[in-house]
Amino acid sequence: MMTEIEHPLSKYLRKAMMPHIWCSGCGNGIILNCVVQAVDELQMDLDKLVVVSGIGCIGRAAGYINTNSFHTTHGRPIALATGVKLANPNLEVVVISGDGDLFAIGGNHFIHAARRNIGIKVICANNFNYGMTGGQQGPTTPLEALTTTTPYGNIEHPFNLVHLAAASGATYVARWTTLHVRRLTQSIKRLLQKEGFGFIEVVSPCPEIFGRRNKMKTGLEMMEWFRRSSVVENFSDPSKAEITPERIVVGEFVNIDKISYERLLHEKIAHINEEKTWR
Amino acid sequence: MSNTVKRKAILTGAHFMNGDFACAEGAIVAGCRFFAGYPITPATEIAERLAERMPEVGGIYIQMEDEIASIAAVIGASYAGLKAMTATSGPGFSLMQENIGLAVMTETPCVIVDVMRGGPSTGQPTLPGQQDVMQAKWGSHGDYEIIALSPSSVQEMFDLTVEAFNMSEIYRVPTILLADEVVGHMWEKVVIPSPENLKIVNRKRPNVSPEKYLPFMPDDNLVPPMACFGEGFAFHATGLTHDEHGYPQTQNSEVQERLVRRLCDKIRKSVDKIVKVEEVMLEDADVVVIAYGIVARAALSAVRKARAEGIKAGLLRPITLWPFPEKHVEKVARRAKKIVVAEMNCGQIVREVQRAAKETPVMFLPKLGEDPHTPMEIFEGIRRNNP
Amino acid sequence: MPERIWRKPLDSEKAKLPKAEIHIIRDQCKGCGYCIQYCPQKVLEESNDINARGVHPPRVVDESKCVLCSFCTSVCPDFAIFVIEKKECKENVKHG
Amino acid sequence: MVEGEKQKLEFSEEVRIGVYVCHCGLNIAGSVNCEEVAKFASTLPHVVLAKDYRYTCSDQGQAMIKSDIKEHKLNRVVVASCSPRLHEPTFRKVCEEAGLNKYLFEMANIREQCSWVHLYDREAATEKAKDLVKMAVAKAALLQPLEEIEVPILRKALVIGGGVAGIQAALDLADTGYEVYLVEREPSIGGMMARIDKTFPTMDCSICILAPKMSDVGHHPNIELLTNSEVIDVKGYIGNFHVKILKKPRYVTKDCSACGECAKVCPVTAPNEFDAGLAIRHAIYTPFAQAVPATYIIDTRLCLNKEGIIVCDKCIRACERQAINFDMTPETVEIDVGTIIVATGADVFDPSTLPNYGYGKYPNVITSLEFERLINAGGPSGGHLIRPSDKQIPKRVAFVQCVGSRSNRNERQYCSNVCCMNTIKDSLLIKEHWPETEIYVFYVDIRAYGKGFEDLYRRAREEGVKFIRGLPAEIIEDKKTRNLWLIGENTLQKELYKINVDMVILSVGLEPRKDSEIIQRLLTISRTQYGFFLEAHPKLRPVDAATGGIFFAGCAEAPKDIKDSVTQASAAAARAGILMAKGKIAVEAITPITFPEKCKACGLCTKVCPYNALTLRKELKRVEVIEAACGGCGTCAAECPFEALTQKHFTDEQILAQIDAVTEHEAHKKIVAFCCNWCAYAGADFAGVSRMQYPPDVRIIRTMCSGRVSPKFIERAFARGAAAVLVAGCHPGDCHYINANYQTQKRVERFWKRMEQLGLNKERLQLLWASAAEGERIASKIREMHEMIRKISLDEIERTKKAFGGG
Repeated sequence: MMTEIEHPLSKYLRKAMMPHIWCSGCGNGIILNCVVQAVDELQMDLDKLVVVSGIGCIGRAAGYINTNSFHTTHGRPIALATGVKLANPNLEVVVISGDGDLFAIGGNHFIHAARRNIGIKVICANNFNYGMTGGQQGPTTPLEALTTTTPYGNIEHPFNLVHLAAASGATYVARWTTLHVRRLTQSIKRLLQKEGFGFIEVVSPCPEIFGRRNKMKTGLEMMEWFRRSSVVENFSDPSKAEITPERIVVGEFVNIDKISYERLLHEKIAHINEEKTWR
Repeated sequence: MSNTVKRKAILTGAHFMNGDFACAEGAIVAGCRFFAGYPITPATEIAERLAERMPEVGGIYIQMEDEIASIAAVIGASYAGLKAMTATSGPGFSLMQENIGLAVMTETPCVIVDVMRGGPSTGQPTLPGQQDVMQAKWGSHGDYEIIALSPSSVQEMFDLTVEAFNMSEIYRVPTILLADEVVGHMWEKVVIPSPENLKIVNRKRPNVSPEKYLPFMPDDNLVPPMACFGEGFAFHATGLTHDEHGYPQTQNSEVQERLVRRLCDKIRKSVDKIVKVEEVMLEDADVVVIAYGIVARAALSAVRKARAEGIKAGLLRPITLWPFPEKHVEKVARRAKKIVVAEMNCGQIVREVQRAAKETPVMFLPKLGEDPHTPMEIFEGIRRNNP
Repeated sequence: MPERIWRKPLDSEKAKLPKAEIHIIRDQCKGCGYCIQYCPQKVLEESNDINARGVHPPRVVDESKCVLCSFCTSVCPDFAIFVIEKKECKENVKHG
Repeated sequence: MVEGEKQKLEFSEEVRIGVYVCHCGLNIAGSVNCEEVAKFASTLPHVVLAKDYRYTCSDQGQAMIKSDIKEHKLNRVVVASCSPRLHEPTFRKVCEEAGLNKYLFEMANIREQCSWVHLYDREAATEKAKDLVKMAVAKAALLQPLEEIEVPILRKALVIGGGVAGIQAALDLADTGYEVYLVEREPSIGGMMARIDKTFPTMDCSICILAPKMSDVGHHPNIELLTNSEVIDVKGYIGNFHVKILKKPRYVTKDCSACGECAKVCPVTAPNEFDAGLAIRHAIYTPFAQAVPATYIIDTRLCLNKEGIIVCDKCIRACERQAINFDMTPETVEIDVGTIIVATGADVFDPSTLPNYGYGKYPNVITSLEFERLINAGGPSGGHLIRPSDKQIPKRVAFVQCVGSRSNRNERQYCSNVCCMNTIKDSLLIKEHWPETEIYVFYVDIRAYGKGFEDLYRRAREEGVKFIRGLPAEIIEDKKTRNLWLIGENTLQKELYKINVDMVILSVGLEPRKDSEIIQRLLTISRTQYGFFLEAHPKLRPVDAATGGIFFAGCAEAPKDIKDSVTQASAAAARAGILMAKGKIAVEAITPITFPEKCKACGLCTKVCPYNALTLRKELKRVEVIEAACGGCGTCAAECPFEALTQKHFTDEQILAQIDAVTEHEAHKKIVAFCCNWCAYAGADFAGVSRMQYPPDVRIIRTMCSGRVSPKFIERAFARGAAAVLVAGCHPGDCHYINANYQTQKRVERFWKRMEQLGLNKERLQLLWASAAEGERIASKIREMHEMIRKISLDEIERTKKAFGGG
């Protein structure tokens, strides 16, 4: 075992916080890995990067990345990030959070931030349930799935997150699984370079909490599900991209150019501050 | 003709405006450059005024999707280096409570204006109340200290807004301006002083290198110097119990003890520096009226009338409601025979008064709905309790 | 082109690839097995030893088969494995 | 005849038939008494004039017919000569020029199907010839003038195969101004020629002369190049083909600048097919430096990235222009073209199937193709001829000829045409670089027939290349030195040789593409017995396929060298150009005619039509014919139970009349055969051309497709006492009318059942599948049936007659 050499990405992590709290086979670590890889490839200035997260397993991600980070209350990372981004538009503000945090308790903030097209970048770890609280049903739990609060099978229809994001006006919408690490990393790079509100859903294994109740005892079994069912269909219709056991459509769904809220706002401020004289 | 001449940040001079506008001007004078809010009576005019004024001073105004988002954005903006504020009333104030707790835990300088109306629930949006006093202190879960100021004039809406910002910057604590509908909507003369006559305080910045910087390591006044995002001090903030590094310590009771105690002590140990009261004719007063906000103005004329009738009455007006001016009440209680408390609720600050007044009997004049107490009502209270 | 191809190409050695040096941070591994499962060259396998977290970290079966695609590095949720190019000079380094 | 008479009354004018019996020099007259046949013809009903003539197809012969038509008011013409597949167009033209509708002409095939196959039985041949003429006359009496409809010809061409032949054809057509789609299966065009070092006899650098043409293709505004693509479906007919092409993804976009950085970092390698496996390539690669398009390609079987999961992204990172896209998917391109040129080339023989030569076992035994890559400066050894075993330059080299050619061992009796000269060229190349090298060439015959070939051969001999007649029986390897012993007989000196060399080069032959049958099926064209594509006529239509609008170029048709391939390509382009220049073509008037009054709108015909050219109009109680779509197989006519439709020019009456003519005398000695125009009838012609001999019992009635053969024809034949009936068509899957011959099979099988039920010997009805190349198959079938009918008793014949309501 050679440990005298450091992991190439360790400089992006807060050593004091490592190892992370996530279970064996949890996809959050892979998402974190891809995010820092993307940051590394873009040679981003860590002082200009702010990572905001909410409550839930992935919420800890903010603390793990060695940059400006804020771990907010449940459901509010987007709202808080909005304040950060407007207060200092030069900061690259990334929200990393879970499906429950962003789309149940925080759903309203998501759609409004997308509508405003505020320049924050949202990366959602979709693990189909509330992991940290022990596996309750959530806004992305598949129909008939078993969770601690749907012991007889889930009867709620899950959100199709990419459809929701696209419909709300996001300028960049993509979905990958934690097995698509290369594409995810490149996708995150594109996301970070985009103006306006961007969103990536990462379908992520939660073997310990969700998987074992749904015939996928290990992370490998969940990853194999992703391998079997995922099809890359770039720019296909997000409304047809519901996640089913048979089919997980991944790819870039939206990548458009739209002027961001903060740019409009600061242009307006500049505009009304120049003396107007009338002929 | 050029009609849109840009206004300065500080409109030095005398103005005739309402309380909400004065509050907005106070914010701008104090250096607030970020406002996030959501329309609600009777605080809406603050948002309206700032929507117009912020751009003029290069500040940000944004209307969020709700009050939860508003306070969250305020915290974010403050961490990004701007003085930030939101304004609301009872229902919105309730929604903000969780994140006020976050602001306390992350020691975020920010100002929350609550222009109180009649509650509970939707209550009486257009009528005054003083029913959020206790919520201001205890509204969020967990143990903490906070600062709340109570203006009783349009001038004070201006002055105390500036003061609120100064306090929150000094102590890194969310500071609440507990106004009421009358003060908010009332039109009066306001004098905005010239810059040199204004005291503006800014948060203390770290004087160590980023490597040495511990974001939650307090100075001797128990308040940690504050770096902002994007300044090179990559640091972590969290609502979880955290150590001086800002790193979560969810299993460590010793850290919890240290953190929560400090959050309380940084206010408690500075009470004398924080607390402000107005004392009128207290030297020889047998009957001391204690009132705040708009009620204090009726109380003052009641005291004057009583003196004219030969009753030794006096007025103690807490300008700082939280931390509560306990020492001042004790002091007057020692020589006064009776204390009369008038507030627009079923008894909130009166409990604090009773606690501080010890044996001195405290008589309570509650008032609910429509208008504040009239001077006669309070005068009656004084007369009846004159020994 | 359908001719039968059976010879070792004459210039095979021309395609010499950089040698890989696989590093496994034993006690950081949580034993998910992703690196083992998804290595295209099947360079890794589960080891018998038990690390600080009570799991079997992977071990290198045949480092020479590694083509440095570094998928293991990217798919590891625990930052417990990475691959670097072997400096031909320091052949003496020992690894697991 | 009775039938015929009735029919005749329906046409107003009197039928006046002129019969011409051709001697064809001695080709016919050699074994048929033409005067007698002519005399006989003059006795037949409606025949107003019968002549025999030496060369009827000559100008004089044609002039004679024309003047007769005028002079004798002939309104039907019968020529008894060669196969209608050869000269029917000639004589039809004659009739037209004489103002006679060309459909009033009929032909009796007394050469391919009579004189040539009965060379030694003049009497029987003459009798048969009479019968054939009688049949023709009987049919002629019932012929009707017909108008042809014209179909437009799209001015676009498809060229399948991007070797030198395909390239030439595409360029010629494109330069003429036609839009061309060039489809190549490999990642680059260039084919075999791109892999060869030098060309004979001029010794110029192969790729140097090819590369410019390749890039011309790449840049030509009129050429759409589809590489890495395959034709997967072809529908339609001459002038109007609808083609589906599967364009397989390259995973590299057009943005590729071919800088090669990607290949440098690609961690996986494999032998490069282009270099015959002697050099490596990466999973992302370009087959060779001059490839067109230059765009790289990813071999997904090799690449580590599977199922949309990118495991290795080295190439993506290396590509500055971000031209790599793993999300490309196969797309199906649909095009419409008027003509198709098949230039699919040939494969090389795999010598490892000849264990005695040790290829695949002995490293220093290589093929001539491997030699080309070794001697090529751009090849794996940088142009150094080295032995694979030790990379040493050999001092003694042997070439072995005819490996996979001219051999009965592996059904490749044919000569591959190029190997002799290629070896001579190769030997000179060796001498040029390493003059000291001892070179032996073991051959059967050296064929240096072409321009400049003999000079090259002489030069080789002068340079000291030793030519030894007699292939080695075996090659043995010396385990230590890896040298090779060649052991065999020098058939000139009649002595054994045992020669030791450092390296052996097997001069491998060419063979048809392993997957030729796919193209064959898609285009419904035929192949020779060896599997190369069959031209419409070996002499007069050497680049046309039997199927209209389709042409051949290069080795797909037969092994040939570069020069011949290019020549043929230009010829094919010219032939296709002729069609497209016209822009329209008349379709033979052999489409169905319907008799609505008889139609019950049962829809059976619409079900069997391979072209969906019939639409059922239930409300009108009739079917409608889309003539342009009709292929003219006539299977609808065979299917209709109500005689509500028949095929023009092959009407029930006409065919029945032919049957009646055959069966008028000595029916019990005769075999009535129905042969489809494209395979069986052509096969019978081929038997004649090859002078295959078979008994004269058979009388062949030509239909366009065996699917035309209605059960009532067979009935009629038996009812009139025929000894046997043969129905012959294309092999299943090769049907010229897509699948009409499946109907043939159904009908014959049904008829067999009937015969069984009637207690008849069903052997008397035979079904044969034979390609145009399988003359022998047809000949032997006839021999077999000849034996069979001799055993049939007269009363069995009688029973059969009764069973089918005959007199």
